[in-house]
Amino acid sequence: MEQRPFLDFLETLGPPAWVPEWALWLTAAGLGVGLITTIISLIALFSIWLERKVSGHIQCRYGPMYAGGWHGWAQTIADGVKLMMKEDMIPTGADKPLFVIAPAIVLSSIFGAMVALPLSYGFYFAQMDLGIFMILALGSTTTIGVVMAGWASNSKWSLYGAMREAAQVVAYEIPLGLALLVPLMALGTFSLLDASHAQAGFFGMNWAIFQNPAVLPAFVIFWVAALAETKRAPFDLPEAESELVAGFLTEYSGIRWSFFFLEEYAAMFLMSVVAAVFFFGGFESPLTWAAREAFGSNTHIVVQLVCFGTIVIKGFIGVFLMMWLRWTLPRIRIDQVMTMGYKYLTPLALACVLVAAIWEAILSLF
Amino acid sequence: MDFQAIHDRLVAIDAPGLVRAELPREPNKKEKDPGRSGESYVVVDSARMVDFLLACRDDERLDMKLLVDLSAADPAVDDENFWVLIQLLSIEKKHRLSIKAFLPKDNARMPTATAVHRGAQWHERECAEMYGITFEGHPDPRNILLPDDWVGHPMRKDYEFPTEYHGISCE
Amino acid sequence: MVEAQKYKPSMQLSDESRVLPSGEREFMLDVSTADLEVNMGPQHPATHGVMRVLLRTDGELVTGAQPHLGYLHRCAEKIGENVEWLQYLPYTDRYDYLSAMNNNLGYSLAVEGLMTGLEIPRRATLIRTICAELNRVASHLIAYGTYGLDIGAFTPFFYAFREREWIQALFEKICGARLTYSYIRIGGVFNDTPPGWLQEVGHFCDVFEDKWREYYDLLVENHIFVKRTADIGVISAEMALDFGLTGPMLRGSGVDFDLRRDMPYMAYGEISDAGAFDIPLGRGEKGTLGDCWDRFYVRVAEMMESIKIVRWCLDAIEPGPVLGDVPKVIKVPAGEGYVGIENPRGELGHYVASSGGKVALRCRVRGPSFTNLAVLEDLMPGTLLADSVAIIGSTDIVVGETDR
Amino acid sequence: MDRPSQAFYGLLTLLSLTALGWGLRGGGAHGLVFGLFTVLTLGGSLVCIWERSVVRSAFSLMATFTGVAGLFLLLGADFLAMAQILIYVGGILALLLFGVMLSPPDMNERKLPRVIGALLLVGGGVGWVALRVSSTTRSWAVTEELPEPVTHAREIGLGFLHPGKYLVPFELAAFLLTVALVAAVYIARRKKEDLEPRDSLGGQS
Repeated sequence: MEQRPFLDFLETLGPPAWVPEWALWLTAAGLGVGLITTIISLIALFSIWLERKVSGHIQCRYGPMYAGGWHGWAQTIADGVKLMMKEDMIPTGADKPLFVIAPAIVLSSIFGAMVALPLSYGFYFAQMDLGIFMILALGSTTTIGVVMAGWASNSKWSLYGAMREAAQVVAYEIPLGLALLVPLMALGTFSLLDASHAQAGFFGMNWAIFQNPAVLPAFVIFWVAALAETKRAPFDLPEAESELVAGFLTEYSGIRWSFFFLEEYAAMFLMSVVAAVFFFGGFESPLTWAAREAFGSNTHIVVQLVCFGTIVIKGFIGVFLMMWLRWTLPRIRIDQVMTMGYKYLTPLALACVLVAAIWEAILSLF
Repeated sequence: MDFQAIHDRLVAIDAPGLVRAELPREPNKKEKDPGRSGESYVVVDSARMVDFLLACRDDERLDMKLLVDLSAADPAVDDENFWVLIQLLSIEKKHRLSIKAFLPKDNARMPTATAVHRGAQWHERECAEMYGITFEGHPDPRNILLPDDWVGHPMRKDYEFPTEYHGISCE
Repeated sequence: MVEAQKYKPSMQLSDESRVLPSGEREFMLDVSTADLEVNMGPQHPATHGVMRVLLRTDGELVTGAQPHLGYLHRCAEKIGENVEWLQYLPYTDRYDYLSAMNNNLGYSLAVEGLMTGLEIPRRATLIRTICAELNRVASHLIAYGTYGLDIGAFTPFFYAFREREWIQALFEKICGARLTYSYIRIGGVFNDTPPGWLQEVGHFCDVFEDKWREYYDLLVENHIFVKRTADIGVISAEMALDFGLTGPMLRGSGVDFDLRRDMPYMAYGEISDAGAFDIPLGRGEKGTLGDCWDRFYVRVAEMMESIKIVRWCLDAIEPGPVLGDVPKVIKVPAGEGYVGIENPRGELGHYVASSGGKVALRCRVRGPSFTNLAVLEDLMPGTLLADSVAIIGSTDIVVGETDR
Repeated sequence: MDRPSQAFYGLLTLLSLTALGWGLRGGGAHGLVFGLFTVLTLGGSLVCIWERSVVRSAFSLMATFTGVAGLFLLLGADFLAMAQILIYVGGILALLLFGVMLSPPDMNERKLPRVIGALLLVGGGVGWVALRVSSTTRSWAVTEELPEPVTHAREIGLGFLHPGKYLVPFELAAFLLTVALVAAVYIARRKKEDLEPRDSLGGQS
């Protein structure tokens, strides 16, 4: 069964006959891309404001208070406008085409990964049977963009940032994937929708984290690896501002620079949602359960709204956790990052997979 | 040890290069303050400064392990000598010693103290660029505070201020 | 004394191996598997000012380091020979701008030493001590905060600044300035404390003692922080003495020496005889003796000792005059003298020579940061890039003072 | 950009547009997407051959890999496509760049005979495969329905672990990779003496 929500929507509008099929198709694709862009922008907008407030309150200050009135809600918008107005600078000696393409690659890969993100049982961009696999695959391509940015800047600090990013992401993709295997094994699917479904259970609390003893340690490993993948402190080595000035971001300014930030916040949200879906029940919560009991089906609009609210709240709890860690912990050194990834997290993740497999095998006996 | 005791000890060990001790005037009460020194100082032959520092460092009763400061002074335009001023400190024995050496302006050269106190390295570089004193055998005789292409030695009393630097007028 | 550690002499980058012919547009020609030369600075967050360290790196490994100073050289010593004695006082604020009170104090003590018959009132001495110690706390708070920044922790910086703001507000009340005070002057202090000021200082001490515990838990004992700083940049006691290091750098290497106790000036002799304060020393608790953590620990622990000194002074202070009998235009009798005082960064020495006139013959400033910085050339080779940042941070330099 | 490069990129753009238009005319939207992925695959590989800067060549491989993944997607092989991106783009290309970035650019790398040779080689290979395939198939069009792709982790996992199917090759490959990893770590391991500061800096010692 093919899912074409936008195309179906366009066809219900009844386009005139002279419009060719491919034009409709392209419009539908454009609509989808536009919607994802809007969602990412909104997430980033809110996350940046949240980061400012969270860091402010952690640091005994208020954060933005003026722009827009209530708690400086418009600060990010004002900043965005400022960034767009800024001069678009490309340093002399930079590899111009690569310098320009890099932010686009970074941003487009996170757009691609976002496609696999369901927002509720009935609302998603694409019914992806291999959703998590796609998120991991496309998420890993941001590395290329960052490496490209670092190399094209023709600055040694940027190059350091790029090298660190490449080394770090390659090291942490392994434990990230392995740790995800554990809930995948428990839930038995790659699809984010199916995974959420599999955790429905009584009171909406049949979460993967309660299904298998190896899932909790796997979550810890996943979370550490996710921090490293999203370049968040204490793993923000590619941009470590006290060591590498700003790493791969050193030479970027204006709107290109803000693309990297859009990517960072979108990736944070994405990783948090993946954690929520595969470890903490996805759309499922007591509220979802109650709504489903009351309205009978998953496709009822109220249930869908509850699902949407649940996943967004869970996602932002994860984002908040990342911010909390960032503003509390010092940064670790590159060799410690590597040691942790290869020496500790990877074997631990393998052990988790083994335990989970044994547990599943024992369960299947009964 | 107060200054007199240090001087006696220097004489007793026959410290190389020791010329004389100076107690220029009646020491006032504050001279008793152990954090202070310099009003009384020993004059040392600049050519044998390294041996003198070594003797001070290695003698167990003097024990001057720390070279606090090395600098120079240009007393007047018509004076024919620079002063090289060295402050030594003993951590264990808790006393200080001020050393002064006279260097003729037309031949301002003396051996480097870097071999005895590594800490002298940067102080000597500063002295060299500010006064034009050559420290023979210095491992890294570049300018430290001034640009590499600076002309003249600014701390000399007869230094004439430049009117421009690389085309930038500074009048 | 600890076991002497073998260390290698510093490494120079030879001139032939300089990176590029200037002006030539290059396209990463020097990026190869061979060593890479990187300029850390003059504008770099880790150099705490405008200082440049030329690094030679092999990947992340630093194989050579060469500090380049002079970007903030303001000819303080030359100015000292050209302005009147009292006019030079504001210039002392500017070399170590984080502990201007201590600089004023050092210069004032040096000049007062030459002026026979000048008596400093006791109240002035105690106010000077309070100000110098509060300033030491403020300076160490910056050291604490910025070292956290170097290691990658932001939040401690803001906590440290919260208390530092309070100290600055206190100083603002006493002299009107927040950074460059010129409050301690030749003959005493500029004016008496405003009413209620001493009580507020006492209140600050009470609050600070609570906050200090928080600082300690947040950074000093933080596991990642310890991992980043322990065993990094080890300075043995022998090496510290050879380089002429002073202050927390020396005490971090386990050498028990503090000018305030061992060569007391002003009221410090009395205070230390009363046993009011201790000298914290590096003990190699988390790693090797004399590593970055030890130096950092010494600074953090010293803040508490300063608070104790302030408390002692608050108990001892009594009403009285605050400025000795100093003429408007000071003429200093001919003579010379050197005074070293314990600045937050080490021994701040002033050598002043007078020929009896209105201006100095020589006004030498021995900045502790300048001497302390010289160890970089030896410490940095063989460490990782991130460690080199930790090492620069642990020297706690103020570039205004290295360059003067 | 030098003259030959301008000509090359101009030609490439022209060809790409032609291919896209052709795809659009032939297959509508799907044809357009197919054309896009083809252009990515072939264009990326052509740029890879053409570019003098090794790093740029490596980056252009990203386009090739992505294009191939897209073609897999069009054929309904989701798993293969994602594996292609995950392994080739996210892993191998990152490693490749890691190495290539450290090598000095050789500005004399591109020589026309070499480029022509490479093109001939690739073209010949493709032609040979095309001839072989066309000799066995009657038509290029995909006539039969594609099999339903496997989408569940359990099935994919079981496919690998099925004793009669791929268990032995799977285990062998895993073992080989482990050995290779350990060996690589052993070879690349920095010797203790390397950590000591070197004397090659030309300073006094």
